[in-house]
Amino acid sequence: MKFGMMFSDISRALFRRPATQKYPYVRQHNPARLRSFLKWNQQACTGCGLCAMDCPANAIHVTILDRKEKRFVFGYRPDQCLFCGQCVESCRQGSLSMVNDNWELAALDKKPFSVYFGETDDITKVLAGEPASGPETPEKA
Amino acid sequence: MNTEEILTLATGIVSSWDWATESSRPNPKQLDVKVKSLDELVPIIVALRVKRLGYLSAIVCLDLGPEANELEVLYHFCPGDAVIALRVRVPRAGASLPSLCEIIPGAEVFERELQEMFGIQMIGLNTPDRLYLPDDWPDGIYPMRKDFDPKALFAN
Amino acid sequence: MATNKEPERFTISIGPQHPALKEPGSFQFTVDGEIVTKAYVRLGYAHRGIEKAAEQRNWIQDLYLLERVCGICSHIHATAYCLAVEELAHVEAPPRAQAIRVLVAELERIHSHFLWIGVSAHEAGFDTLFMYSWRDRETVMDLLERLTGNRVNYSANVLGGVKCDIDAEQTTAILDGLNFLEERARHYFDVLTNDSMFLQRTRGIAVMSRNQAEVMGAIGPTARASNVARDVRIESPYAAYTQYPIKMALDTRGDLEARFVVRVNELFESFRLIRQILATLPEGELTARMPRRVPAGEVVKRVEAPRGELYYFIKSNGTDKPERLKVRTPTICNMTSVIKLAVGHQLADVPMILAGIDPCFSCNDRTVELTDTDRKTSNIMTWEELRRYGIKFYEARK
Amino acid sequence: MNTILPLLSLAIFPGGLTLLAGGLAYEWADRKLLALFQNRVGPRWFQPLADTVKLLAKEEIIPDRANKFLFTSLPLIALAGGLTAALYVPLAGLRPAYGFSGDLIVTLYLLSLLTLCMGLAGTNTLDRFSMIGATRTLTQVFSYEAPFLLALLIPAVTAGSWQIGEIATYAQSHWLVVLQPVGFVVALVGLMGKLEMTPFDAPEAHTEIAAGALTEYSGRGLAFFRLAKAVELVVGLTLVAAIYLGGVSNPLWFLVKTLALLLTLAGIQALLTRLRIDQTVGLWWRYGTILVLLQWLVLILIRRI
Repeated sequence: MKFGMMFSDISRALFRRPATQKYPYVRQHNPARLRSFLKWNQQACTGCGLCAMDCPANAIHVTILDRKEKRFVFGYRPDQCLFCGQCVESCRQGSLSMVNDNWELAALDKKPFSVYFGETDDITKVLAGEPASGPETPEKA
Repeated sequence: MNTEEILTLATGIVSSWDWATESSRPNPKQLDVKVKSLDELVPIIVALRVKRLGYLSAIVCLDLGPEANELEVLYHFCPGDAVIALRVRVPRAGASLPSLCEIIPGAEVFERELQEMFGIQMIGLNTPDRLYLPDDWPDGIYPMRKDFDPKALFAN
Repeated sequence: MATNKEPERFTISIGPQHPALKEPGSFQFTVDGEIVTKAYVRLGYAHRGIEKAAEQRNWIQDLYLLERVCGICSHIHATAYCLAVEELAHVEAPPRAQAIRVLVAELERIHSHFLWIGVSAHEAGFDTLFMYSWRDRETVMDLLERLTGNRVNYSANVLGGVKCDIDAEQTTAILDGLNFLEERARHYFDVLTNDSMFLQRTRGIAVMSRNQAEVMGAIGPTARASNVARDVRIESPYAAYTQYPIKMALDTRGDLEARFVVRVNELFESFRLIRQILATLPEGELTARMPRRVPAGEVVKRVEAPRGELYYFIKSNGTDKPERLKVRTPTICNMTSVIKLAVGHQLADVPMILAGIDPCFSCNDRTVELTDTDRKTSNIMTWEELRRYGIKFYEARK
Repeated sequence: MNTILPLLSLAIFPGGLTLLAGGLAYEWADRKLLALFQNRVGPRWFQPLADTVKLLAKEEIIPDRANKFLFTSLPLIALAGGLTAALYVPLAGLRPAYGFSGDLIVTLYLLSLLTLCMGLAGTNTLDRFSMIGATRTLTQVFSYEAPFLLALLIPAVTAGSWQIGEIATYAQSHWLVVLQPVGFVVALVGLMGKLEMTPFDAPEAHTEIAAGALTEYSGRGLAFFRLAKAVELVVGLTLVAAIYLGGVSNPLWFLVKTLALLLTLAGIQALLTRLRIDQTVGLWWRYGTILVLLQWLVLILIRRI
């Protein structure tokens, strides 16, 4: 039955820097496998939409303009995304991968959180609401 | 006791009610017992408990759909590696089951969930009030049934 | 004293929002002075209807829904679900994937037990131990982030196998982390069992006999602290626990201190197991082919979560959505016993008793609520009474 | 002219404002040291000030069944008690602003007045948590008050006077911590009981009874109670430092000694677990009182031969 067992800890702590990480000022380095943002490789994609079907958070929406010339618009909602990496697993062509860069999931409005990958004019066409030629992946309820 | 001995012992116990039960072995680790008459359920469970096979893991209710018009309740006892499943079928409308909370205090928890989510009336449950649905949830609406549609909540 | 007339009994509600509870759960203790005379728990505040939601998602999406039943034991929920669905689909995950699943499960157990040491110390008012144990817990979370890519919901599992592989560099990182954690765990074991001030709050409090534990259905470390030898990893080994058997941490005293001792011994067991897995990791690929439509059938799967036995029941009807999915989490079973134990103790001990079973309300809130009413017959039956009850029942039926 | 100087010294220098600022600074030092012991960063230097200003600005909600007059006046009495206790104590190393023989007893009871106000505030608000908190506060007062007072009376007897000023001058020549170590330990631990620091913070154990007696307080009332506790911290530290640690002749000595005392208090806080209220009472009546009486016995024997 000893007394004050944590004495060794608190005396050592007197001469050590606090363990708290000062987050916004000191950024911790991201480990290689951190799943922080989705990357889409247009050449490898075939527009099959398997990733959109398997995404638990319905964060992916693929619009197919032309399969042969690989003209797709890959809609991605990072604020809905769970960063689980299931789309990377489900994609048989290996066109999706997760990068570990640093970005803030915080913004003043929703606009930065609807990201579109693809050719710029395709994106403007899709955003303008023009019906795409190919079949769209079903919009889930 | 290894799994095989447990299952043979359990089959022996259940066989003394063979006129009211029908047991089968779907896989090497599980013994399924279809209990035909309700009032044999509690004695079988007591018998299992007395032989120390009565560790009740969970009570599950399956809605077999509006056309079959039946609910199936599974009592899963899991001594060691074996699983002993007692199956009871109850009609969807006005279903009622004997409560086990006299024998297994822990079962009170599972029965409350059943009563609230599937509408099976538990006879003898010592605290029948609501489990985890909010207090203002309208009576008579059972969310876990297949034919539950959320709009019914806002009807009244 | 404040009230010298007959102290009127009033109910202290450690309500849905209370500093002692990290998650919403409402406990009402009728107090006579400082002594608890009646306990009543009402949960369901974090109920999200997960079982109903699971029936509307396909098998792959359900995996990530079920990972969010509980924040601390997300991997074990995913593992139980994957094992159950693989058994339905008659698919066997490759041995390397099973071993990695067990490794991440043990890392998660270390993470959960370190978190629990901190939370209980905080309930007892020993904030230094709380600060230090949560500082050391960062090490295991960094290991998990480096290995699987996320600190909390690791999503290491995928139907049919595992996503992340372990290479030499990962192994050295894990081994270094483990050495530091083991040294810290040894120090905390010493503090928890020898610090006289802390022992005043844990030794001899909320003693649960073995018989009481069995009848009330306590499971996991809380039951093992009362000498109930029941651990799913030993009784019915799943995943790679057949190749990597473990020793059960048991204690006979059954009081709060015993629960600390059992959990920290489990930590040492986890350290040994992880080192053994890393040394003999089987070769092979990480995933097996999984059909999108799981053939019809039923399966019962039981795994050992950090808090006790976690039970999964899945019925499939051949489509790509499950017909019925039932999750019974460990904290439910322990809730019955904690309420019975709280009666008769000081109010000041109640947060410690609640923390003793390591309650995880979000796990819990899928099911329980329980009332301890003043009934004539006490509703805890000893084995003897049960035996007599059974015999009486027989005669009545003849 | 002669009325302005004491008025100034009362309101500005050793009295009101500096004392409040000093109290907040010491509270910050206490929290910062505790954080240092627990290997974390701890609050910014002006955090207690920011808390007080925020609380003063916040709306004060008075529970309807509570007695309105009592609810608003209790924090003021507590703060007044703390501030008047500071009159007799050699703050900042200067001579006490006012002194009469027997003011040691008056200071201690002014400090206990503060704790009694907290107890009354707890019972007045009729909230369950504050009722339990109030009972615990009052039980704790009755447990540490006697040994703490006895521990402070021994030096008074050796110094031959019950006036803090004289005891302080006497103490400057003899280091009583060496002569009466047991008395020093009991006084130090009694000070922790009075300030409700960790081993004895059952009355406001937030994991059991939210904020204890002050659960229903918000806005101005809470700000005044917090200020009163900060002042009590300073007064308590100076009292024990002045009597036991060889007096506080000049401001530098005052700072060094009080901060040294604060360091030991923070260390003990970091080291120990919170005791249940029955354990604290048991500890005080069993060990605290016997130790102090032992010290008295030793003192009487020395005086006799």
